[in-house]
Formats: sequence, C-alpha cells, structure tokens
Amino acid sequence: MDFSLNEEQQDWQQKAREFATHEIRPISLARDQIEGGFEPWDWGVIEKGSRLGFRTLAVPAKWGGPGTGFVTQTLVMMELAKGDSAICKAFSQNWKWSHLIAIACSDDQKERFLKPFLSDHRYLLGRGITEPNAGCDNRLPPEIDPKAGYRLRAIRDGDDWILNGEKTFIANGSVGSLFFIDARTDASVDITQGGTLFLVPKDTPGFRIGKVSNKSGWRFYQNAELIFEDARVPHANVIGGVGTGSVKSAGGDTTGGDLFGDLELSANAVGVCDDANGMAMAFACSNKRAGKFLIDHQLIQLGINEMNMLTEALRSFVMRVAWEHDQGQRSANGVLMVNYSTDVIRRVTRLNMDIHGAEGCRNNPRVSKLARDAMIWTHLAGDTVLRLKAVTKLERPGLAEAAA
Amino acid sequence: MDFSLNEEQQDWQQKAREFATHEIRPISLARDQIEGGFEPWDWGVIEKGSRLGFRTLAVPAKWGGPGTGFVTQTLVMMELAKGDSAICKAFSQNWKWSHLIAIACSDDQKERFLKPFLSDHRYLLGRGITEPNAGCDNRLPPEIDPKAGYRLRAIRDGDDWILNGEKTFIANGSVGSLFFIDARTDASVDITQGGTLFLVPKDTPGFRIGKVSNKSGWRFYQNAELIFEDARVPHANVIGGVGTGSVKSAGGDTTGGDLFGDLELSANAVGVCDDANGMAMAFACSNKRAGKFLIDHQLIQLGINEMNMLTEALRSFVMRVAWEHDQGQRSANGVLMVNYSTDVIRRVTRLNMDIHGAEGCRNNPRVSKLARDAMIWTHLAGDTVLRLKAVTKLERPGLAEAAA
Amino acid sequence: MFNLHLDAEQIEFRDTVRSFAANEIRPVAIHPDRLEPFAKPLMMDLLGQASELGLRVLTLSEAAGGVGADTLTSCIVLEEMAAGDVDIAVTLGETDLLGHLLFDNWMTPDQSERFLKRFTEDPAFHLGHGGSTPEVSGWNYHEDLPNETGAGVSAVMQDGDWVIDGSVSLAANAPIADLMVVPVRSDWAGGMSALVVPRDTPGLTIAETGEQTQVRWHHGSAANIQFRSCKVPSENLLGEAGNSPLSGGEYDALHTLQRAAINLGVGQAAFDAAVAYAKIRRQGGRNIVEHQAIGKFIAGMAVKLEAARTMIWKAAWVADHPEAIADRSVSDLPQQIIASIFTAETVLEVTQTAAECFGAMAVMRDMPLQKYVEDANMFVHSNGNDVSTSLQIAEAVVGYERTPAA
Amino acid sequence: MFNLHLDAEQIEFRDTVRSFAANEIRPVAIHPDRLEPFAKPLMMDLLGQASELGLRVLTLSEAAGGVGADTLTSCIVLEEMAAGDVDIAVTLGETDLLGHLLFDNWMTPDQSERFLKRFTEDPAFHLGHGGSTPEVSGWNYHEDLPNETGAGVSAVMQDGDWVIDGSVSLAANAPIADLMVVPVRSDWAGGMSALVVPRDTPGLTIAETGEQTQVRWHHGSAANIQFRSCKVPSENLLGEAGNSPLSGGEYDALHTLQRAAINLGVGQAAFDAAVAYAKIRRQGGRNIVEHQAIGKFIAGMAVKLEAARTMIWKAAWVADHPEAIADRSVSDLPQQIIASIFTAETVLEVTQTAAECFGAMAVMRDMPLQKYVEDANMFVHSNGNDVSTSLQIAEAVVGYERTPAA
Repeated sequence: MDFSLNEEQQDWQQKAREFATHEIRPISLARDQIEGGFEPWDWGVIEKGSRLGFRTLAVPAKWGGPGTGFVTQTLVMMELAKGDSAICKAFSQNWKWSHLIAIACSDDQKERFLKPFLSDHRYLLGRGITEPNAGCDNRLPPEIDPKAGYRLRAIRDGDDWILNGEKTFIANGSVGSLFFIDARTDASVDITQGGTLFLVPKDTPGFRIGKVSNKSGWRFYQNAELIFEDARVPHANVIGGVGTGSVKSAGGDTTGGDLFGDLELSANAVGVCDDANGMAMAFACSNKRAGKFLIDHQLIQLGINEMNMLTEALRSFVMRVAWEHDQGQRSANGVLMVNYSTDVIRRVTRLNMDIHGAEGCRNNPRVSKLARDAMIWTHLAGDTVLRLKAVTKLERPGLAEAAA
Repeated sequence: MDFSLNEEQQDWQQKAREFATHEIRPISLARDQIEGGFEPWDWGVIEKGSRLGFRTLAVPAKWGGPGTGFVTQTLVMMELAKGDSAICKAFSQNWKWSHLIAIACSDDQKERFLKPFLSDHRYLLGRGITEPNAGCDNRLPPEIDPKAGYRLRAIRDGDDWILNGEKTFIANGSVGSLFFIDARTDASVDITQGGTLFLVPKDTPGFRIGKVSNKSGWRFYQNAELIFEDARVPHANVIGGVGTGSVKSAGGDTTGGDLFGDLELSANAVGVCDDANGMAMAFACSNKRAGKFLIDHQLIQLGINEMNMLTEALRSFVMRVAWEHDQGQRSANGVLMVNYSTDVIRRVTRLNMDIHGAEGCRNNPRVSKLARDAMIWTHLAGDTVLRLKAVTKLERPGLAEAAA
Repeated sequence: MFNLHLDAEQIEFRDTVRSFAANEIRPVAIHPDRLEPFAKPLMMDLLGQASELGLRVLTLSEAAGGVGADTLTSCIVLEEMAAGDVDIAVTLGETDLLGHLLFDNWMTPDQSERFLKRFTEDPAFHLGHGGSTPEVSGWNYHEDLPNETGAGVSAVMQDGDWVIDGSVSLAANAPIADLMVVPVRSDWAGGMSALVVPRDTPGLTIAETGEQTQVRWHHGSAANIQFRSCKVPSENLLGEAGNSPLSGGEYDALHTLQRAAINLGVGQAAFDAAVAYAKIRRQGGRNIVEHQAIGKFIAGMAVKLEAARTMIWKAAWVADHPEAIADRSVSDLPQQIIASIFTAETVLEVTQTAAECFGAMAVMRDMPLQKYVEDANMFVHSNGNDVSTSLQIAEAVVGYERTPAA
Repeated sequence: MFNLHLDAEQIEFRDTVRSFAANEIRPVAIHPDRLEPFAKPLMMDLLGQASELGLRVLTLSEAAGGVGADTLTSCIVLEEMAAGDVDIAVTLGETDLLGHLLFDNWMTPDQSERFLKRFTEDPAFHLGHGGSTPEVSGWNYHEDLPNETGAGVSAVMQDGDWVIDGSVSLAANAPIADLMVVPVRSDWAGGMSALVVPRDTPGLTIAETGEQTQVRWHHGSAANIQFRSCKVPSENLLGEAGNSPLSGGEYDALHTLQRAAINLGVGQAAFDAAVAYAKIRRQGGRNIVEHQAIGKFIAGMAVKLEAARTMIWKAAWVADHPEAIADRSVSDLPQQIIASIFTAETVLEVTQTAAECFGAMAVMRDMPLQKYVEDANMFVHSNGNDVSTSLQIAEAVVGYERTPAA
C-alpha cells in the first residue's frame, strides 16, 4: 500500500498545474460567456497544450507518445479541470481514442492515423455512437428489443463501405480530424453482433458536420451532428472484425470505456470540486455577514466541511481505481466511481452556490459555471442507465446461496 | 502509487476474516438480543480473539506485540466489524490506548502496564474523558468559556493524587483493567493547560464502576460510569507532565485520536457496510415481488448501486488515510473521513432496510441491528462538533489572498 | 370557500387529548423503567381511560352512539395521542375505524343489532382486523399483474355456516379484540369475502407473539391468529360474497391516513424533546439552541413537520369531500398515499435529527429518542410503505390503467 | 370550518391564466430562438395582454378599480403565469403587489388622487421598487444585531422638497416602471422612510444592466437606478417620516409568498415537460415512463409539487386571515418563510430530476430544461433565500426575542 507519486507522475502533475493556472484558467470564464455553440472554442489553448504534450498524453511510448499510465493521466486531468472542466475534456477526449487505437487498430491503421495525430497540434479525435434515438440503449442494450441502439447503416461495396445516417452530440464533432464511427453492418441482430467500428477521417466524401450543440455547461467543449450521405469508407478502416459488435470489436477494452472512460469524468470532477472548494473558502474568508466573516459562521463551516469531505472521498476513490485500471483490474468499481463523481460534483458545486449566496452568485458567474458544467455529469456519468449497469457488474449469489 | 497489500497485511486480513466468520458472526445477533447493559458482553469471544492477537494487535514489536501498522489494523477492523461492529470495537479500543502507551508513557509505566496487558487475555483498556456535562467541549474547547470541559478533580497529596468526580459512557468501563483518566489539576485555566492524564488500574482504592449504559446499538460493547471518591493514584502514574493539558500531554498523538481514532470508526463502518451489502444482495436474489426477483426490479438495483458505490468510496478514503497516517501525515483528512463514515454507514444501513422492506425487517432482526449500530456514529464520528472541528484543520487563505 | 379554520370542537378535542397525552400517558410511556426492557406491553389502563374520553368511537356516527367526528378530527386526535404513545394510538385507531365502517357502512341493520350495543356500551370492547396490512405496493408498476395479497385464510360454506381455515400473522388488535373482521378467500366467483368472527368462536386461536426482541416490527397490539374449522353463521358475512367491503379501498385509504397521523405524532414528540433539550444543554459556552448548527436542525424539523401535518389534514379533508376532486379544487392524485409516504420519510428524518441534538443520550435505552427513531423506521418500512409505494402515484400521474387479471 | 374548496372564480381565473400561459406565452417563451441567446428581453406584448386580463390589478380592491382578489387567488394565478414565463409573472406580481399596498393601504386619499387614475387606466403603467430585495436573512441568529439592510439611498428635506441621493442595484421593475417606491434613509428619528418617485423625475437615472451573461442572477425586469439631487415634493412621502410602511413586514411577507408561487410555476412546468417526454421517449425497449426508475422520479416530483403548493396556499390564506393564528387553527410560525424555503428547495430538486429524465437534451440551450434548472437555482439563492433564512424559523420556534439595536 503506497499512495506516493513517482517522479514522472509528479512532473506531469506540476506541468499540468502550471498550464491550468497560467493558460487555462485566465480564459476559462470568458470562453464560457461567449454566445453560440462553436464560438466558445479556442484553438490557441489547444495548440499550446498540445505542444506541452497534453493532447497526446496517452499515446504509448512505442508509438512515439509519452506512454503515461492511468494514474498519471488522472493526475493531469484533475489539474486541468481545476482550470476549466470543458477545456480539460477537449484534451482528454483524445486520450480515450488514443487508447483505442493502441489496443484495437492494426499496425497499418496505426501508421496511417497515429502519425498525423502526433504531428499536427490541431488533430483531434472523436467517437460517434449516439444517435437521436439511440443513446442509453448503446450502453445497456435491452434484452427485450434487439433492434435498439444505433442505426447508422454501412453496406459493403467492393473494397469500400457506404455509410448512411446521422450521429448526434458527437464529442469534438466540429473540430475533430478523425472519428470512430459505430455502424450497423447487419440490422437483423443486436448491436453486439451486427455492429462494426470504422475509422472515418473528416475529409471522407459524403461525410459532413451538422449542427453544433449549444450547451449550458461545458460550453468550450464541442458536440456536433455528424451526417453521412453515401459516405465511402475503405474496408481497410474497419477496426477489428466486421459484425463482431463494435462495442467490443477487438475483444478488449476497445471503447476506452471501462478502463479509461470512467476515470476521465471522475478525475475531471475532482478538479472542478477543488476549484469550488477554493472559491468557497476564499469567499467565506473575505465576506462578512452580521459582523463576522462567513467562515466564522457555523452554517458556512458545515458547508465547507461537506465540500471537502466529499471531494477527498472522491479523490481517494479515483486514485484507487486509476491504480486498479493500470493493473488491468476490471470490476464494478469504475462505474460505481463515475456514478459517485456525479453525486459529488453536483453537491459540491451546489454548496459553493450556497456559500456564495445571492450576492456571490450574482457577482461571480464562475459560481454558476461550475454548477452548469456539473449538470453534464448527470447524463454522462450518473444517469439511471449507468447506475443500473454498475449493478450488472457486481457478483450475484446463486439462489441457494442467497437463501442460506 | 500502489494499492496492493503485502504478505503480512494479507495474512492478518485473512486471519481476521476467518475469526469474524467462524467466531464472531455466529454469536453476533444473539448477543445483541440479550436484555441489559452488561449482559450482552461475552468474555469467550474476547479471549479467543486475544489468543489470535486481536486484542494486542497495535502493541509495537519492541514491546512484545505484533507491531502492525495502521494499514494492517484498518484491514483487520474491516473484517471484524463485518462479523459484529460492537465486538470489533471491543478489540480495537485496546489498540487505541496501546498506541498511547507506546508513544506517551515512560519506560517504567510501560514495564508496569504493558506486561500485564500482553499476558492477560482479559486485560482491557479504556479512557475516561467524557463527563455528564462535558462531552463535545473536550473535543473542541470553546474559546469563550475556559472552564468548559471535564471537571474531575485531582489534588496532590505527597506522592499521590486524590481524584474525585465522575466519568460517564466510558468505553470498556465495566470490563477494563486499566483506565486513562483525564482530570483537572488546575481548575482556573482551560483543559489544555489545567488537565493531566493519569493511569488508573481498576483496583485503585476509591475508584469503582457505576451504572453500565444500556444502549440501542453496539449492545455488546460496554460503556459505564466511573466513580472516583478520594481515589488515590500515585504520581508515578501521571502520563507526561502535570498540567500540560491531558489531550496533548506528551506533545504528540497521545489520544490515539487524530491518527488512530478516526481510522477506527471509519474502518469499522466499512465492515458494517460490507455486511449490509451482502445481506441486501442475498435478500434481493432470493425474494420475489410481482413475479420477479427483487434484484430484477430497477428500484432495488438503484438501492444496491448506491450501497456499493458509497461503500467503495469510503473504503478508498479509509485505505488512503491509513497509509497517510502510517507516514505520520496529519491533515484534515482524518476527521473528514470519519465524518464521511457517518453519512455512509447511516445511508447504507438505511438502504438495506429499504431493500428488505417490511417483511425482511420483521424476519431478520440483523437488518435493524445494523441501523442501530450505525446510530452510534452520529455522536461519535459525525456530530456537528466534529464537523466544525474538521474545518479548523483546513488551510485558510489570508484576507488579502481570499479577496484577490 | 377555502378556509383553514378548525372549529371549536376540533380545537377542544385536540387540547383535551394533548393534555391527556402529556400528563397521563407520556410520564408512564417514556419512563426509564418501561423504556429499557425490550417488551412494551400495551398500557391497558391508559387505553381504557382514552376510551372513556370517547376516542374508541370517535368517528362512529352519533346515530350509532359515537362522537360522529370527521376524518380530519380523527387525524388531529390520533397525532396527539401518538405523541403520548404510539401503540395506544394505533390500537384505538383500529377499533375506531373498523367500528365506523362496520356499523355506519357495512353491516345490515340485523347485523348491527347483534353487535352494536355491546360495542358502544363496553369501553373495553375492541375490534380486530384479521388480514394483512393494506397492500399499496407498486411492484407491479406498469405491469398488468395484480399485487400479491397476503391472504392465507379461506372459507367454504357448509350446512349454512362458513367454515374458516388458515392463519394470519400479526393481525391488528387481535390480542384485545372481541370481534374480528376477517377477509377470506371463498369459492365464490369474484374476489375476497369478509366475515365477522367473535373472539370466542371455537376454532379461532389467538397467540400473542411475545416478541422479546429489540425491535418488534409492528405498532399497536397484534398477534398471530389461526382458524381451524372455525364456524360462523352465514349471517356473519359482510356485504356480498366475493365482494368484500374490505377490498373496496375505503378501509385501506382511511387506515393509511390514520397511520400517517400517528406517525406524525411520533415526529412531533421527538421534535418537542429536542427543542426542550437544546434550551438547557450547554456546550461551547452557550446553550446549544443558540448555535447556528442546532438552529438549522430545529428549523428543518419545524418545516418538515408543518408540511407533513398540512398534507395529512388536506388528505383527511379530501377523504370526506371527494367532490373537491371533481370540482378541481384539489388534484386527483391519491392524497392519502402522498401524505403517508411524505410523512413517513419526513418523520424518520425528524427523529434522526432530533436524536443528533441529544448526542450520546440518543442511543440510551432509558431515553426516548432511540424509540422514536425505531418507531419512525417502522413506519417507513411497514403498513404498505416501502420503496415501491410511490410508484402508485406515478401511475396516477400518467393515468395508467391496469388491465384486470384474467 | 375547514374547507379546501376553491370558489368558482378562483378556478376560472386559474383556467384562464393556465390556458393563456400554455397557448400564448409558452410557445414564444421557450421557442428555441428565444432560449438559445443569453439575453431574454421581457416580452412586452405578452405582458400587455396579461395586463388586459386584469392581472396587473388583481389584488387591488374593487373600490380602487381592481379585481379585488385575495392573496390565495394571486398565488394561484402567479403560479400559472410563471409556468408560462417567470419574468412576466415576476413583473406583473411586483406591480400588482405595490399597487394594492399603495392604493388600498398606504396612500392618503390625496396621494391616490394624484396617481390612481393613471395606474388603473393605463395597462402599461407599472410600479417599481427602488430598494433591495427583502432581507429575511438569519445570519444574526440569536444575536442582538439587526440584519444588514442594503439601503444605499438617502433623502434630506430641503425647502419643502425631499432631495434624494444614492443608488440601488437591480431595482425591481425599474426598466418599465412609471412610478417607483423608494425606501430612503433620512435624518428623521427612527428608521427608514418611503417616497414615491415618478420615473421622469429629474435626477433619477435608470440604467438597464444589459447583462449578456449566461445567467443574469435575478428574475423579472430590473435595472440599476441612481438618484442625483433628485427632488420630489413632501407630498410624496408614504406614511410617516422615519416609519416607512415598506418596513412594516407586509410587503416583505407578500413578496416572499408571491415569489414562492412563481417559483412553483417553474417546477410545475419542468414536471409537465418531463412527464410528456417520458411518455414518448423510448429506451430499453419501452417508453421510459414504464421504467420503475422514471416512475420513481415522477412520483417524487408529484409529491414535492403537491406539498409545496399546499404549503403556499396555506400561507397565502393565513396572510389574509391572521385570526386563524390567534384561534390556533394554524401554528404561529412564519408561514410565508416556511412556504418559500420549502418551495425553493423542492423546485430545485424537481427541475433537476426533470432534467435527468431528458438526458443530454437537458443541457441544450435550445431546450427549456436548462433554463428551468437555472431559474430554480436563482430562487434558492436570491430574494432573501439563502442558507441562513431558515434560522428565522428556529428563532420563532424557540421564541427568541431580539433586543432592538440601540
């Protein structure tokens, strides 16, 4: 049992802290307050971060990346998110698919796509699975309805596949250079058997970006529609096998989901909570009510206690799971952790509002920004479907054992 | 960063698990259901556990004990408490004061008291600080009232001290062989300056046991009044210096409080939650409603999710703090953790009730036992005073910094 | 016209019962000598005194010899009584409710003739319910399945008599009832039937459970009862065979409301105890009531109790005035279920918060707080309250209509 | 006699406003084109239409030319209006409340003479409040300190005129008000005074904040106002100098209640949206309304809204019937504060739960859920609601009497 960080981990943590303090945080609120869906985006901070390695942090050393583990990635996300949750996500979104490429792509695919990814500071990655009528069903396919889930069609045509359909809310959609697209190659069976995952570069003929989502939280972060009208994708861009089910197409953790995905949102939440805790304490130590600093009122102390208590519980959980995932350990812990991060980020950002009160909320829009960012967790990390899914990963006793 | 357990830790964990399964759990509910304050107590299980080392687990190797660290102690408590929270506490209570003896007592005192403690399987330890009108004030002495806190008087008489007064709710009170008694040697100043800590063996003339508390939870565990009527204690039994403030009398962690005490209740809570989780899952997998096993109802899945989620968050927090305390790191984390353990144990034992419903609660009194045991946390680990105290351990920015 | 004035009689009743509970019941009910042991025998003397105050026949019509109070008054009174002792309140409430339904609604004049006089004249005459507690579960949410009924008693007609067999666990009021109302499965077409069975009928055995555990998981007075070829004449049938008036919803709705009012009384008692203690307990150099943290507790409890009481009174009034749903003065949601689950959850929180104010004293068996918490826990997890109950409200919101089982 | 029937007029008002909100206001208010941009200009046309329905003079007495509705009716109507658009409801409510207080209670006949005719005849005539929002904070819990008042405006008497100086941030209704009611510090003995100041008075500047941020932290129509040697005649004093009727508690109490009713309308709108969506959104092979998890959400929201509405109606009725406290039909706790904090917390939970039903759609700016959540957040953290507010209830429970500041 050892919680200390090694030198590499400390170095990355420190580098991320400085970048968050000097480059992210100074622009964070201003970007949030820009009207529009695409407009809050800023290539400047992405390029600066990319030069420091934050875009390609998860690429393995043998492919030319820094080759960091989950613990390091977790530490970096906590720091970046403290500067801005959405900007942190714009970086870490690329790590998720870096993991996917490393684990699931062929050498030829790695050659064709990792190289440009590593060399171009504006090369971003995204994955398209959600569709207007297929969100949660992709994550927990219902037994009673095998046709549930994504519908985007892919039909074989010689050495190519022809894709038709639409994806929605796709992360990095409006700024990505390469997308991992889940399509149905066989509509007669469920998505675990009839789904296939394709590599689709942004310049693919017949593929274009639709509407960019204009969100109340994570405004910097881009989500957009991807539209496929007879889009032609070479068979060489199929990841793993055809029809083996895109969610697990290469037989391993191809989604970045159960090992990295849960960590990503949970670590980000810790950063937001750290930010909230700092804001709340600073406000309480510099504003008075009834002749006393807020920090000297028990009501405020109880709020500050709860904020810090929940944040430290979450941080402990996240560091533990990061280590477990570095060991390749799979359990319910990943999903339980990300569910938990939802409860914590929502509560902590709410308590930050309570401590600021009307005056503080009015005078500092960052108080509301943190709560708006936190709302994103509700559907990405802590919705009912994900909570039910966690239970499927717990061990169940047999009937005889249970009744004993 | 490394969460794995070394061999010694695994061995103790395994040994505790077996003892809890085969010796504690089989008697747990029966002892709980015995009328009276003292009557649920059972020397048999204490002696058996003592032979296996569970009574003296925290005594350092150089004094003849197993010399385990906080991580090991934490692991053992989690296992024992899963068998029975109160029986676990009856063992771990001795560890707390073993730490105190090791750190704060003179070699002469160690010689006189550690030896009998190590050799007698019925030799238990207790600390007397709480009095009928002095509970929370001992933990967070109020600035505005220096006379607050314990009042038990000690007056010097030659080589002895004469003690008069009364302690209440004293752990192991009715079964202890040696007590650490906080007394006022100077009533004109506050307890940090006018308090002194004495070693008081049970056969001290003028010292006797009063009423044994009859509690709704932790029924096995003993709390009793200690009554001092001209009790005569040799000066050689003063720990540290006179009037240096008993709470910190040897200048270090003499209470077992901030390093061990917080861990003790938190680890115990994890064990109770593990127990509740197992019970809930077993019940849900063997009982049907409306034609389906409860585990196949979403309502129950959501409950099971929350129980496991909170338990794993708490376990992570506790293991982290155990390691931090093994490193001698002091921070707000200990108190925050023990506050958190209160919220978790209360919620998890409540959800266990929800899952059992009327029928399950009626047919299995252990469901209510866990909730009754959990209520103990409210005043020992998560009361308002402890939550406010945690805030005093957080860093506060200066006014200029806060307003910046 | 909207009006929240209570009438003078309601306020007088409340005052009378409040003072009876405070001065007569509570000193005995929460005396350390009674609190400490597990067993809590029903305080028969005090039950008798409460009966003498008219509370056993509170909602029975004046024509039948009762007080003729409405449901609201009954809820007000039961709350006050429960603040004294929850078991007396439950016991009295059961007899009162069954008395009103039997003699005002369900019995024929001939049947009333046989039982009413003894019921009204004997203050120790109680009524029992020989079935399971109301089933208001929502486990079959949006499924066509009927909810399970716990009925384990059947009756067949033989030579003009009903012959009853089976058993019921924890039948309400059975230890003290002179007359039991028993829902039975019969071979008739349709659903359940209901019979009245005098206590001394051969073949009926009433066994007090004698639970000596820390928490007996029921309120009031209850016992396991058994029927073995127990015969009652055909005249003991209530309403029609296969169409039990107990299944009509009225008993369940009023029973649910009663329990909510009693539940609230427990919360109020815990709150009153906490406020009184906070005013005298000193910590941090001042009485704890002056600490913001305790103030926050007190305010939270006060708001919750006020809300629960308001919801119960509303549901009680609506129970007597269904036309207010038709004219859209109140919503068409099941008000008694709303009041019940809202109160159960609320009172559990209140008792736990009150216990926090008491520190370690809250877990001492000779102090009442631990009892209030356990009573509140039971209300959340008994009498049809469970995690599924509220799904019935969701079905009402969306207008789900269950296809009756074939 | 306890009675929860609404009268026919109340139900008719409710139906009218509900249908106006659903058919006229909501289609405009939550149209994606309006939702997406940060700025949400007040919809003046619809405000005018609402005014034509009589809602601007709803509680003004009939004698003065108003509708003469009671506080309960006003709460019912404002809830419905707010379900359409919260800003219109707040704006109308402010004018209506000030109109009632000014012309029915506070003004002398001479003063009424000068302003009433224009007020009643011009549907675009609005009233503004040139002070801070009501202070119902509890930060001085069990301390003799008075709570801070935000008043930054002073007035001195000069040659028979009041000369006003100072500024107020976010004065309610200032952008549209023709007449402002302004609390001022004066050199008179005692407390604050109150003046009416016509909009076009020289020296009064009204600057719309033009906030273009994601969340402007106020509801309704508000602006920063400034007084620079602004003169009004001595006849513009309301009541006595040093004894402002605004400080009498009536405005604060009714204002608090109004806001609670409006807050509730936001919750109801979110709930209605969630139920409608749950009925059509398919997931897991069935419409999500059929999932227990969603059923639990729906039930929870329904219970909470029902409870909040019941508490608001009670407080509204009590505001008009203080004698019910004296006769002990209702408790002597501050019902409007209870209703307000209960509703604020409840509606925030409801809007968040409703948002959960919508998944990712809940955070899209062209969809209403994100707005409902933010509106609810504002109610919890504005208009005197903060974490300390409930301590006032605790003081009422224990009967703490504050020694007035020297």
